[in-house]
Amino acid sequence: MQVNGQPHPYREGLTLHALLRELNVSPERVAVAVGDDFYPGARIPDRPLEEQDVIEIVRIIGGG
Amino acid sequence: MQVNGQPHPYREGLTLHALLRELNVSPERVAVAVGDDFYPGARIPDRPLEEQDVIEIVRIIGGG
Amino acid sequence: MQVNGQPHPYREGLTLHALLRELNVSPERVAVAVGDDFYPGARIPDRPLEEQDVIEIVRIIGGG
Amino acid sequence: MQVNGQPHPYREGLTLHALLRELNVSPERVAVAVGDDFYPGARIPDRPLEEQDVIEIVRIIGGG
Amino acid sequence: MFPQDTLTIGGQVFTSRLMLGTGKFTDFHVMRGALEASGTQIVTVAIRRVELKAPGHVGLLDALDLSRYQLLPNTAGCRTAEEAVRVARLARAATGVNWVKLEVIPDPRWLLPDPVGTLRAAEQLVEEGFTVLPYVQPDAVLARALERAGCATVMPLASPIGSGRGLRTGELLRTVLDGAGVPIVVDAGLGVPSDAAQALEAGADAVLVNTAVAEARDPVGMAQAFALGVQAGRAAFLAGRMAERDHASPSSPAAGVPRLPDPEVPV
Amino acid sequence: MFPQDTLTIGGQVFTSRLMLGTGKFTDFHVMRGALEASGTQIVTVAIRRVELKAPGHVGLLDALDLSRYQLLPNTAGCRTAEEAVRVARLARAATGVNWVKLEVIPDPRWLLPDPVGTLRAAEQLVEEGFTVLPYVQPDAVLARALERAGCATVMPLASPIGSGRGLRTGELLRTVLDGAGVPIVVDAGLGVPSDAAQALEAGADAVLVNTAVAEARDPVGMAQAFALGVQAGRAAFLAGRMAERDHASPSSPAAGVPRLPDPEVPV
Amino acid sequence: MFPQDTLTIGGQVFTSRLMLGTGKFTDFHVMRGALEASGTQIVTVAIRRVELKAPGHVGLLDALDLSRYQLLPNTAGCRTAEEAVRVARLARAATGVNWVKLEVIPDPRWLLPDPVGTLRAAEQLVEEGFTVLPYVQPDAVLARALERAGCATVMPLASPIGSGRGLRTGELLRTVLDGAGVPIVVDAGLGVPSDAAQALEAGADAVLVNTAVAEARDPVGMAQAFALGVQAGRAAFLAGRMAERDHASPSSPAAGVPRLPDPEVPV
Amino acid sequence: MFPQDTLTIGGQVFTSRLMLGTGKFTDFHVMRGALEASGTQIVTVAIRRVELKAPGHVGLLDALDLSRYQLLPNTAGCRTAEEAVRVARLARAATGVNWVKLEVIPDPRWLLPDPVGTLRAAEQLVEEGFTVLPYVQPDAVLARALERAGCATVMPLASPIGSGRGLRTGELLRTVLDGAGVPIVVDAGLGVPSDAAQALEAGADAVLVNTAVAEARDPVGMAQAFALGVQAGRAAFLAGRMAERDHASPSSPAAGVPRLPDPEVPV
Repeated sequence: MQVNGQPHPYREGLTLHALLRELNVSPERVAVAVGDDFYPGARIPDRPLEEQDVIEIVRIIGGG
Repeated sequence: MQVNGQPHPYREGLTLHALLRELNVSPERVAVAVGDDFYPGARIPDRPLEEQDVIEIVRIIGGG
Repeated sequence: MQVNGQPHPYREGLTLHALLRELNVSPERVAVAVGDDFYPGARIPDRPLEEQDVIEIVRIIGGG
Repeated sequence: MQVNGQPHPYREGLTLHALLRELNVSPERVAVAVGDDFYPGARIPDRPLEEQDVIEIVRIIGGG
Repeated sequence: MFPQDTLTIGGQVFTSRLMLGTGKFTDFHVMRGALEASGTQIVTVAIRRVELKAPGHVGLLDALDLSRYQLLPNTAGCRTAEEAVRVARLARAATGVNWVKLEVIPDPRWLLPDPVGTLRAAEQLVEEGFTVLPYVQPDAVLARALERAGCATVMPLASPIGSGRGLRTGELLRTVLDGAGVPIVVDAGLGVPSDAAQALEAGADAVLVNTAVAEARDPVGMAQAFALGVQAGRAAFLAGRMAERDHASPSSPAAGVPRLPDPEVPV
Repeated sequence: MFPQDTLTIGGQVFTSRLMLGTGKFTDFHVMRGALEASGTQIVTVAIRRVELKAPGHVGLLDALDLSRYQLLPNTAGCRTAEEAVRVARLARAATGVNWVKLEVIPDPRWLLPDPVGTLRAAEQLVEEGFTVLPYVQPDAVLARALERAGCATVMPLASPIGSGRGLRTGELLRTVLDGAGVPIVVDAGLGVPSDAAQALEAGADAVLVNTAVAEARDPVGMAQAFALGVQAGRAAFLAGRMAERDHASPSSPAAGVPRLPDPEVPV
Repeated sequence: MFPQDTLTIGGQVFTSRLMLGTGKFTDFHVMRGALEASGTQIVTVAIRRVELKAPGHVGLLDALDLSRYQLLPNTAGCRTAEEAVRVARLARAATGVNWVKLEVIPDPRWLLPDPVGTLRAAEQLVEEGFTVLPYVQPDAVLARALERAGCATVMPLASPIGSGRGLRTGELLRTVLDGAGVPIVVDAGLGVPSDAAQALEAGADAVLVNTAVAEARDPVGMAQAFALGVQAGRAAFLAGRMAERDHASPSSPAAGVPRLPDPEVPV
Repeated sequence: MFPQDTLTIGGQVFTSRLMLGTGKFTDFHVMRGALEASGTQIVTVAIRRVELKAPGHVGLLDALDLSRYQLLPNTAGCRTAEEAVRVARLARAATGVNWVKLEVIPDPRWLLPDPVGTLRAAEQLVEEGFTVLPYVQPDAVLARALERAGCATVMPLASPIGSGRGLRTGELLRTVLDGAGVPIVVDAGLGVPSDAAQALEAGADAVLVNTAVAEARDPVGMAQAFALGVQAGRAAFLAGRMAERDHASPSSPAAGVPRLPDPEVPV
């Protein structure tokens, strides 16, 4: 499993909410992608994850 | 038949050499295209022409 | 006598006020020079003029 | 006595040639001024000097 | 200033012609002051990965009064059309805004955009319903192609991003402006307000500035200076400049000068 | 805008840094509108001979609200120091004002000032109690000499009078500004507000404009545009511009970009 | 001049860095004189339809000593990649030469090339064995893509074709030159030899000129002038220019000046 | 190159239009090589005090083939007319040459000349029989005054001495050139051959270069580069440049292009 470009240990039964909890990420003002599915922070589903998932967790910062 | 962008009267049995003669074009220093076939002036074949042929007869001029 | 760069007929006893009157110049908002004496319109003296006087009568106009 | 902007000890009877000798200046390719008199190196006179003379000894160098 | 003189992008109407970036500011307080002083209505932001396991912190969005500004997320850092499209989708998810400042920049030294990749990404994003503002070199033919692809604006560069070198591409900018069918926003490289005024005087519809404000000694003062420069340039464009002359032409009438009878030879 | 940022000339304090000329306007109504829109506080005028035997007519001074503007009579048209001194005296008599914009211009084609004659006339007029604002080429050594002579400002040209060619003398202007002891007012040749902003950004204290406003399609709009450009340039000068870079510098952080695992080769 | 300093294009070695176009000359005699005076080794020509039923006439090729020049046929007038590929094939048939100056120009007003169409045509022509010299805007990313596609050079424009406006794209040209893997030939818009010298000084490998020579009052003299300008610029590039200074630096030593004891105050 | 195209100064005829300074060279060997490569015929030198009690050493004059060059001693370092006149007299005594490059420079930071002091010194030196070549700012009125005073040339600056910033005073140089009655020699600030070519193309009669050659990585190569640049600029001036266009103008005929029956929409 890959999270934000880094390999991440996968375990059987891991869900997206559980992953965010263990990564200590609060869903406000972030967005999440699992493969080609894109979720606003407020509507992140608690979907089960799979070993080959590519997950992206992003936020807005200052930029030009 | 189209020659240099203009419609040209086609007649049964017309060949490329005959066309050039009737157009008063001497083959030195020109190039000819019949559809996607391109011929240097010195090696223009006397091929038979067909009604839907698109023919281009060009030469080199000054340009930048 | 010279007025504004042009020769002007001089006559015995001519004064500055008389000259302005005959030139139809009202003294408001003009300035007058007689030789090296410079007078605001409001304080133009009625001085006698002499044949060799060089007189300048000017006003303000638009300029950059 | 001043030589090239610096005070220089004057002594009775000092001449220009003597001064150049004691300054170890060979007259080729220099020019000398004593006050407002200007001399090419080849034609420097052995004139007597006076205490208040302002003397300049110059040469040509690279410049733009 | 000119209430009737508005700029419309993606169906939205703006009175300010100065877009501001939010990068490089020392702190949110200075940034907010600069946004305020600039009078901007369109603000760019970037998308970055959350630092995992890092303690939470106040975010940019908390620092912005979102009711006042149209957010314009960018795809800065993306090297390919594919990366840019994905970042645009992440931006939409993160902000709820479907505007995107499209940057496809393979070159790290000059940060110059890829014309082919930018066009391909723009076509994809327009199809997905984004309002696309592509960053490009001042290429009039590419600009027309981006128009046809449905982009909301075209954003040609003045000089390299963050260089502050000013409007060095005026010769090509005029070809982009000539006959443009969408607003042209000059982006990147502007260093001082006169650069912005030049762009507007030439007919550009707006400018985007970030580094020139954020790196000024007084960012708030410089933000106001750019606001004035943009207004000056636009006002001049609307007022119609004088024709240039090769020689001099006196501002005061030539006739009636109180000349002396016989002027000495000058000097 | 910056109430505390004032310009002092000849002991008088001004808040506007834009001087306006009154030549070349189609009518007094447009001229008054332009003066109003420009926010100017210093207005130049010329001295000319009265047309003898001509019917009287409303004069410029009747068209100006003299309570609002410092009049600045010029010596335009004078070819020598002597003519200029005499016209200055006539101007003082006609206006009651002892300010003079000193122009000694022997050359009719380029309208370039005579440095030697200008310096000589300035010395004479200062001695007679005039507040002297000399029009000069951007010559730093001459500028210092005019300072020593007691001039109130120095007014170097941007390009030939009335040409609208803009600030083409920046290389020399910076030498005039460097260490100047009196206000430097860039005069002549400015065509658009960005030209004025450039002068102020470089450190000039003010500019004088006439033809660029009077010959604009909309003189009143252009007067406002120049007012904004001057404010923009001054604000930028006070805020301190960013340092130029040779290369690019990203406005958005380089780290944390949501890259794709294996980016295709761009393009 | 620098026998060891050669330019290699498509495997051929040249000592001249000036390419000349053959358009717009009043007659073949002047054209031949200009080619001679320029010292050029690469000459561009165009392909046009034979006027049907027109009397035969001496052709350009009869007027050129083909043993001395590398012919470079162009695709001028082509609006699309397809037209350009076809004209390149006709040119090869007409000349026996497989070099082509690739022009894909949809825009009649500014004659600016289409980056996408140019790249597509270049890929096709390289595959067909042509030596491809594409005419482009100064876009560094596109230039790298054309390199990867196998083009023999990249030919960025200085300003619009035939405008004689000079090197107005220097800001972008430097990004094209930076790290280029093929010779960069500045084409279009050069008006005088100093323009050409600037391009070579900046690191360009060659220039192409046509209108500036053909429309000069004395085309033969101007051809020689450009030859000298190109040599000057190349020699300067090889010699390594001095570093610019912001201030002055005396050329003569500061010490030892025969000063007067007590200098008067200057002026 | 143009044997018939000669430059006459002070009654002497020259074929080279490049004057070279001898300052700042690392050694006499390099200096001689540069003089040789430049083809110059006029060489500037400075006057300095002999170091008293210092051991004798080979002097500059021993290093120069005086039969080939017109020496042009300068008054560099002089702050006033009086100092300059005195140094000119010393120079004449030291060299036997009555030419002088007149420099009256009170300002140490920008090394700008004093117009009034320069004119006064020029009048004095002309009276004493000197051939006077004054260094000045590009002031057309001062230039005419120096002509009337009998100067042999006028030498306006391109940018500050030794800065290598190039021809930044073109706007004023054109006014100096317009109607000049003596040769105009552009001096100071030229950095690369294209700068020199620009000056000659504009109508200048010659240029003087020192730092740009002496501080080049390869001074001999750069000297040759400047020689070529000066020849290029002069040849272009004589050949008459094309007229600039605002838009594009094709170099190849518009008619007869082998178009495809139905071109696709470009891009």
